[in-house]
Amino acid sequence: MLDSTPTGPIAKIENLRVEFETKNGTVVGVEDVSFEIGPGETVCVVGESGSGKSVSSLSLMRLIEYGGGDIAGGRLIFDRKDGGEIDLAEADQSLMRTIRGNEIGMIFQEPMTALNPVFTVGRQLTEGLRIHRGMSKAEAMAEALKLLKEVRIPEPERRLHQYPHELSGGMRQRVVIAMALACKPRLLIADEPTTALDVTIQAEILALMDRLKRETGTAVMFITHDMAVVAQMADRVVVMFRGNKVEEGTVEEIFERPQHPYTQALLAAVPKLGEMTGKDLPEPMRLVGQGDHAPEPIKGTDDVLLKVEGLTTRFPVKGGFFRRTVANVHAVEDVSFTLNKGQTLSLVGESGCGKSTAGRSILRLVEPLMGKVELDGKDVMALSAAQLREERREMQMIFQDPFASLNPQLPLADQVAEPIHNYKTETGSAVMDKVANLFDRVELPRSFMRRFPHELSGGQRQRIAIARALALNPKLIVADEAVSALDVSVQAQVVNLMMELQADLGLGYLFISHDMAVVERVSHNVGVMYLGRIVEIGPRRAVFEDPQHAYTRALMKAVPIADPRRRKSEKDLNFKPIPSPIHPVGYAPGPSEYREVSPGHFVLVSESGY
Amino acid sequence: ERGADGEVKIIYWQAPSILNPFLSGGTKDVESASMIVEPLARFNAAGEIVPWLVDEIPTVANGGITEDLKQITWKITPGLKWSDGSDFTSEDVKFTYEYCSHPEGGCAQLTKFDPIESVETPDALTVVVNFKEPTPYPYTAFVGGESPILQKAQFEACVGAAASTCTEQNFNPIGTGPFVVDEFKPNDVITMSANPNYRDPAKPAFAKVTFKGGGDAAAAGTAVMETGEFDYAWNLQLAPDVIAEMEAGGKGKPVAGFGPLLERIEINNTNPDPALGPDERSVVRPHPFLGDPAVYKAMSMAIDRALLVEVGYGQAGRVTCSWVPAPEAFAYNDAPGCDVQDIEGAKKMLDDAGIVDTDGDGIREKDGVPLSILYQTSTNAVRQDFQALIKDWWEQIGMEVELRNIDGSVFFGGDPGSPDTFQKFYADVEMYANTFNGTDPQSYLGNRLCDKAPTPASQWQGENVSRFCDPEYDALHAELTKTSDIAERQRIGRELSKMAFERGSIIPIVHRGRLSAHSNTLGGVDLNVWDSELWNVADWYRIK
Amino acid sequence: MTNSPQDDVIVASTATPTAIEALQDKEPLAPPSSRSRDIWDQFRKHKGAMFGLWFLTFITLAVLIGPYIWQVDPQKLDIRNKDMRPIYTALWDSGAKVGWNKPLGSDQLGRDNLAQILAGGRASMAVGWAAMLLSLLIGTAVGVVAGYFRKLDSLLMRTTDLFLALPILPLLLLAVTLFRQPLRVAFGPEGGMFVLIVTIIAITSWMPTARIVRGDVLAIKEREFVLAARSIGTTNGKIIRRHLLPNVLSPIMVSAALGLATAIITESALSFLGVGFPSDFPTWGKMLADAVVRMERFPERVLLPGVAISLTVLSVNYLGDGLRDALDPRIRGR
Amino acid sequence: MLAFATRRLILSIPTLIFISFIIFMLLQLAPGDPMAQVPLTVPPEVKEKMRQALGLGEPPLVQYWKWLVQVFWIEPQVLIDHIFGTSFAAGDLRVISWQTRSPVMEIVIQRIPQTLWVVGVAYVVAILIALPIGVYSAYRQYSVFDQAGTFVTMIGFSIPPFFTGPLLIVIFSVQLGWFPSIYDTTHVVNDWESFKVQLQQMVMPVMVLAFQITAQLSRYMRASMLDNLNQDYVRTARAKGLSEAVVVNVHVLRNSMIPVVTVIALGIPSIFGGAIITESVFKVNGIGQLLLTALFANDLPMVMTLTFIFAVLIVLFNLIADVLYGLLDPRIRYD
Ligand SMILES: Nc1ncnc2c1ncn2[C@@H]1O[C@H](COP(=O)(O)OP(=O)(O)OP(=O)(O)O)[C@@H](O)[C@H]1O
Ligand SMILES: Nc1ncnc2c1ncn2[C@@H]1O[C@H](COP(=O)(O)OP(=O)(O)OP(=O)(O)O)[C@@H](O)[C@H]1O
Ligand SMILES: [Mg+2]
Ligand SMILES: [Mg+2]
Repeated sequence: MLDSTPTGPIAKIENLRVEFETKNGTVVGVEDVSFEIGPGETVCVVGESGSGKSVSSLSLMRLIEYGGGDIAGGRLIFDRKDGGEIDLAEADQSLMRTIRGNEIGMIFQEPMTALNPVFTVGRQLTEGLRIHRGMSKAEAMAEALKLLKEVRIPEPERRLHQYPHELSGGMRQRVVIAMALACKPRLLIADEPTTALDVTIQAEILALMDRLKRETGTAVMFITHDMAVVAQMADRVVVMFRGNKVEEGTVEEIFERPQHPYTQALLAAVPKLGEMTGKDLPEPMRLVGQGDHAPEPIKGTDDVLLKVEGLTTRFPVKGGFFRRTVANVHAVEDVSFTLNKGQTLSLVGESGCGKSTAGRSILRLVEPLMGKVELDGKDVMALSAAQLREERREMQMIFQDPFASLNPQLPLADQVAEPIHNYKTETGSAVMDKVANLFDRVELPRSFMRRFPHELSGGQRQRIAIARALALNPKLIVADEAVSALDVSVQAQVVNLMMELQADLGLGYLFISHDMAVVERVSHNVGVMYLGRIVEIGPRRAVFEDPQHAYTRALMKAVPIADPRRRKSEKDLNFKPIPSPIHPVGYAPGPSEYREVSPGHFVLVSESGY
Repeated sequence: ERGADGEVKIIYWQAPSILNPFLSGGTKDVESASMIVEPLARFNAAGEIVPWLVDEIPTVANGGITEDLKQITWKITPGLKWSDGSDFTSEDVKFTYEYCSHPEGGCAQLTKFDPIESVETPDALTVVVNFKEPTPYPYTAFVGGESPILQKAQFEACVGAAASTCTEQNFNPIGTGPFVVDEFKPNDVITMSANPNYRDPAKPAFAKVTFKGGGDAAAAGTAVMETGEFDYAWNLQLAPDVIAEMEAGGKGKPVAGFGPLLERIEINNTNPDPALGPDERSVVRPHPFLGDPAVYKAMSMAIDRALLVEVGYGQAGRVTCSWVPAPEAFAYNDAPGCDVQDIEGAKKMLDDAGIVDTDGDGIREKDGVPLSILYQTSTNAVRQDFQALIKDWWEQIGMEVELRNIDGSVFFGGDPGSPDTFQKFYADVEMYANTFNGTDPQSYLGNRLCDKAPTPASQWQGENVSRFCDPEYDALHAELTKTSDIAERQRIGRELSKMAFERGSIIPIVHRGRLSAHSNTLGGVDLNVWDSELWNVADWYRIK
Repeated sequence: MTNSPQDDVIVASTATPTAIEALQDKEPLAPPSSRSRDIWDQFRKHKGAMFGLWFLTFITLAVLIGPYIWQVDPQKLDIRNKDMRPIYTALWDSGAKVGWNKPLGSDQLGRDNLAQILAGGRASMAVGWAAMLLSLLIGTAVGVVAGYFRKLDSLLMRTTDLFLALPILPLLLLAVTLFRQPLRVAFGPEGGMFVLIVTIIAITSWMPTARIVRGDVLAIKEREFVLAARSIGTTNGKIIRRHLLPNVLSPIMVSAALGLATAIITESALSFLGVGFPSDFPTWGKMLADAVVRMERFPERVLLPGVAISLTVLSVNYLGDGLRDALDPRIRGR
Repeated sequence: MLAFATRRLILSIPTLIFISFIIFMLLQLAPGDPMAQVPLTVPPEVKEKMRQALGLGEPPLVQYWKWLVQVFWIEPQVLIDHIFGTSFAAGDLRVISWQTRSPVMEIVIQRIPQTLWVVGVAYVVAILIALPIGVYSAYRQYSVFDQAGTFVTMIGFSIPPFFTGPLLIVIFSVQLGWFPSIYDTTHVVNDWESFKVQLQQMVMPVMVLAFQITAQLSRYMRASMLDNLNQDYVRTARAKGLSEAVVVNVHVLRNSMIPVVTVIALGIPSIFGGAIITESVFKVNGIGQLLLTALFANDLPMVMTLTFIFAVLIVLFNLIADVLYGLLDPRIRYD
């Protein structure tokens, strides 16, 4: 495509306005957006959730009509392969059908749901080819295989005949990319293609897209809200805010000289890996508008709050005629650590490595197979059901998904009051006073007390979850991906809130996350998990600045940095697929043995599977 | 000419389930089987006994019955053939006796054969029946649709306990009748064709019969009189206005005939209070007020029988106060005031007896017990209308009436575990219809003897459901069993009917006829209520 | 900008107002509205549901209050005025036997059709509601328990199979035998029969509800808020009551609508088959069954109860549809 | 999958035995008497004899045991004999109906064609009508078609068959004379003419039944389509440039059919169970009518066997529905 006229842009959006007719009147999804995408260029569109990024891209595909939207104004100029320019906003759907998938390809936000669950990968890949290229079934299959090889899926022949659910998230996203690229489109729209993925897989996908773009010269419109990804990918950046474009510029301009206050605020809220280099203790972020009082490091204490030894949790896999256990998922394998009062221990690692299970096992929300858990000197494992319930006052949990962890049918105040009622720590009108205090504590207006979860934004909901966890004055809070689902700006606020509470109340956090940058910001100690084991654990500074285990290093390398001048190249990346944690019954893995590299910094020396 | 008129289609809204009448006794089964198997003698439409497979009816006069009334001799018409071509002989008749009287066979017509001591076959065409006791009326066994003759060769292996395993035989009996079974689908449909060996070479006129079962009376009526899909519909128990409307369809017409079927209200002579417990019922504890003649007479007077007939049966009903409404000579027809309603008279009668409303609730009391009754019957549209009307009248004379209708299969079933059977009679009055076979009511009149009352000891079996017990009645009935003079028998019969009515056992309401319908093109129908309706199906023909 | 002071804590005062705005949580624009109000607002938009509500209210009021206005005893026979036609037949057939004393005509025994429709409606509606509620109760209880407690699941689901196979007629007859007398003593002849019929209809119709509820509970049980509830020490009973039940409400609502319909139809089918209330106790089903044979001459006698049954069932169905939409916070939020 | 199915099948045997026991006891306890249909002219002693001949005198447990043996041991032998011409069951007592004194199974087999013709065809017709209606009204949600479809299907659901049945008879048989009001079970279809006759007599019962079934199925179909139309993969399919027909009729339909197919499978037992009221209104003497008459005649072996067959079908089709779900949805794997 390099021979096509390099002069004009491939796509030009002019004063786009998109409206939705809803039952409550007209909602404006995009108010006024204009930008263009040149050949071979990557334009990143950034902005927080709901700012209209997806709506813009769907308008370009004219798919917005199927979602109930209507292009109320503006022009969408597209330069077709054979030269002519057309206004997509005026084109009719049958013309659009020849353009979609053929000249414009699109990668969607959710790899988990973007594929039809009941058709094989091969079938879904070949559909577009057969329509737009008029290929026979066999030809299309051959071409699909080529595409899969191009996106470097392992064992591509086998994948063709598999169903989407049999593929991991990363592989699915590759299939979606292959599908979008199938007909060699001139413009590729990627709508948050990596948001749902692990860092390592994200790094690979980003590298893959970069390479494909360079090889084919396709123009890319890349939508994301992750500034680190922008720094990695973009040539130019368009910043959107509540349906409007607020700023546009080259990636360097945007990162180094942001003009619009929103862009400034956004960048300030982005945690950057390496920002904490040289500091021993975590400290809250400085947010735009927060004034100049310096963030104070949080020290914590040296008293042991939680001591975990040899924690092992396995899930049985049932099978055979009598539904006996035939194998076990070794989710957590011989994990030991200690957490001090007022401090934060983070567990990081890829999806499926057992972080959540470890957290839940400590609270005995899943029953561990063996191991010792001591909370403030009390043996949690030995407690009876009634005692355990009593002990839960001391340990609480915040979950990843603020949408899922609140009951949609209950008013917020009732949800926060529930633990109080459960343990009768307060009675009568004192309950609502306490709830009101908690709302104050998490900085939500008291007027929210009578509202329902769906009336709140994600960040606000997560604060409700925090308030609920605080209701019983626990000593330990297990925060399982508590900020992963939030927009960066909101994430920063919630992180700061949590740290502030820690400083004030002396809470101990077990912070579970796969986001290395956030972990760097909040932790006193970090444990890196791989395949159910902790492969490296120690003070945050030691682990981040001097990673010892091969896996830790690979992980660090994969994290994108929100700085366009520190891009990673594909050759740095080298990941092995994670082996299965399922082992037959009777398989007894060896104990975890560690080497102390520096005071408190341990590295696994026994076989970890990596 | 045989088979010249093609097909005739008959619909019975109750579907026949078996073609061996000895194993079922249900009307639908008896009548469907009557086209195939035949008895030695039948009753005709007038209720007279006519020879069928014999040359003449044996009587004392012609020497067929001995003077001591203990033996009857039947002479089979020579040359009769079964439908499979074999000869019809006295052995078959004897076999039929053996078949039905076998104690394990569960024969439904056992009563007909019970009085027989033995059956002898001096030759192939002569049957001699010996009775255990003198039998003034010997025309029960081998007479009428209920006791036809089975072929010995076919049923030989089916005697006793084996009876119910002989599906093939029970579904496809070989007979002497005008038709033979082609296919029998139990509870659904029978297809038949003309019997090639039928004794009259010119009959039957129809080559095929389709005998459909199932549905309801209204649908059957519609199919014959309105849509003309069928030629003959049996027993249309429908309100007269409904029948009239169907008749307006113009494709067929109803015909009615009267047998001894009587719709009646039985009066409970014992105290049915369930609180008394079952054993108390066997001690005949008098009913608190129904034993008072003033009460039951007033109840009878309050009923407008003419209106009931008009509402419920139309041309298929007649006003009567006789327990035995037919044959005419047995009927007690001169009951005073039977055909008029007299509410005022009834009230006065109660007043005179001192049964008045003492506590002002509108309900009279006798000795402090309010005249509050439970009135039960089986589930059936006409009966429910009757219930509503009668309730209304009785309430007018100061009684309180609660209605209950019970599913027929429970009400008429004899399940001793159920409180709702008509024999148990846990109610004050109950309504149903009953009749008897043939033309002689002797055993039917025995239904009000003291020892026929159902009790726990008898598993609640017994015909005297009203638990009427009157020594004079018992004595009079004993006299009947010894009398053979016809006129005298008729007089005693009338007297017994009258006693049952006047002494508070029964309130007869309607003499019910059988109403069937046939298509306008079906000829030869002669409605017979004394025997199977299809008794003369061999004579049916298509009007062209 | 909000005026609540707490909102400003993180993003304090110095930077430009736009920046503050950018980082601030959006508050819902509308003032907090009560949930019932939301539900009603959403419900109102469903035309069918509004029709259903309107008709159901109408028919309920009619059968409740009607008999006080139209004070004719539905069981009162008036043989002289039998077979009257509804008053409107006079419009096209001047010879028809009509009269204002019997506005909807009378039946073959002269009972007033209007009074019967009203009284029959009372019975049918009462049976429908009671049986529906009871069946809902059983179905929900079984469904929730089966879904929530794994151990009981297969036992309860097999029990469900058992009940699916139970024939209703013998069951009813058996129940009549066993319980009619004690119930008659306790509730009177009609009340006793009512209790019996309601119970039998309920215990033969709860199975679909149980299945649906179980499926939903199985899914909701895996949602994080249930785990969250457990982690804050909520007992099983409370989890079921506060967290599971409200979230399975919408399928229950739909079952309720269908259940009411099924119960009314089942009752009428029982009347049609002749096992049901005492014969002089009118219900819509019985009126319909009695009138079928005279359908051609007196079409109103089938049409009145028939249309009453159908419209009631129809409006209940629509009502259920609307309620489901209104109760689903996802739809309501939109 | 196979192991799953076999395991469930084997587990269902004790379930079924238990169900049969409960039903048996229920029927035993229920009032009513097979002699109720015998005229009152037959005296009680004779009726008692007849009861004895039916084996009614034995204790219930013995009767139940006999029935179990007959159903689980002798009837299968009869089947084998019938297929292979062997004679295992010769002389053994089969389950005998009290009304007809003939083996229950033979009557059942006799009735199945009627029921399948009418109820089965109605089911098929209903599926063929309901699915397109459901698909289209979901695709055009809130359109006139959708609203009208909803209304009509709701009406279909809310009118009981004992109302529509006689109504149709009055209109089409009595007034117009187009179709017979009484179904002819002896009719044999062997050429075009007779097929037309068969069609004519099937029209009304099929219409009544199909109306009801259509109502339910199309509601399910619509709901399921609506669930799937908003899924991400639909957008992906569109983004590939597929035509709407392919998007809806291939991608969405295939996913939406998964729950609907299982609903359809769960409804199949009711086909064999017959449609009691519709069958008796149109005199289609099928299984439903058989059960009804058997009930009213208190023919316990017949009722028992029919209910039991019904229970077997319910359990079986529950299993089939689960298996189908697994087959249609590649995400679900048993074991
Ligand atoms: N189908 C719809 N109906 C009504 N409003 C819609 C619809 N789709 C999107 N919107 C509105 O349009 C606005 C922009 O949404 P859009 O999906 O483009 O956000 P986004 O920037 O892609 O967010 P995210 O990062 O969460 O994907 C939002 O305010 C949303 O509420
Ligand atoms: N209830 C369960 N039954 C069976 N296996 C389970 C269960 N829960 C988790 N697992 C398995 O245990 C392993 C660890 O899961 P876990 O949820 O702890 O991972 P994680 O590190 O939290 O991943 P993520 O980042 O995706 O949340 C995974 O292989 C998972 O499939
Ligand atoms: Mg988006
Ligand atoms: Mg996790």
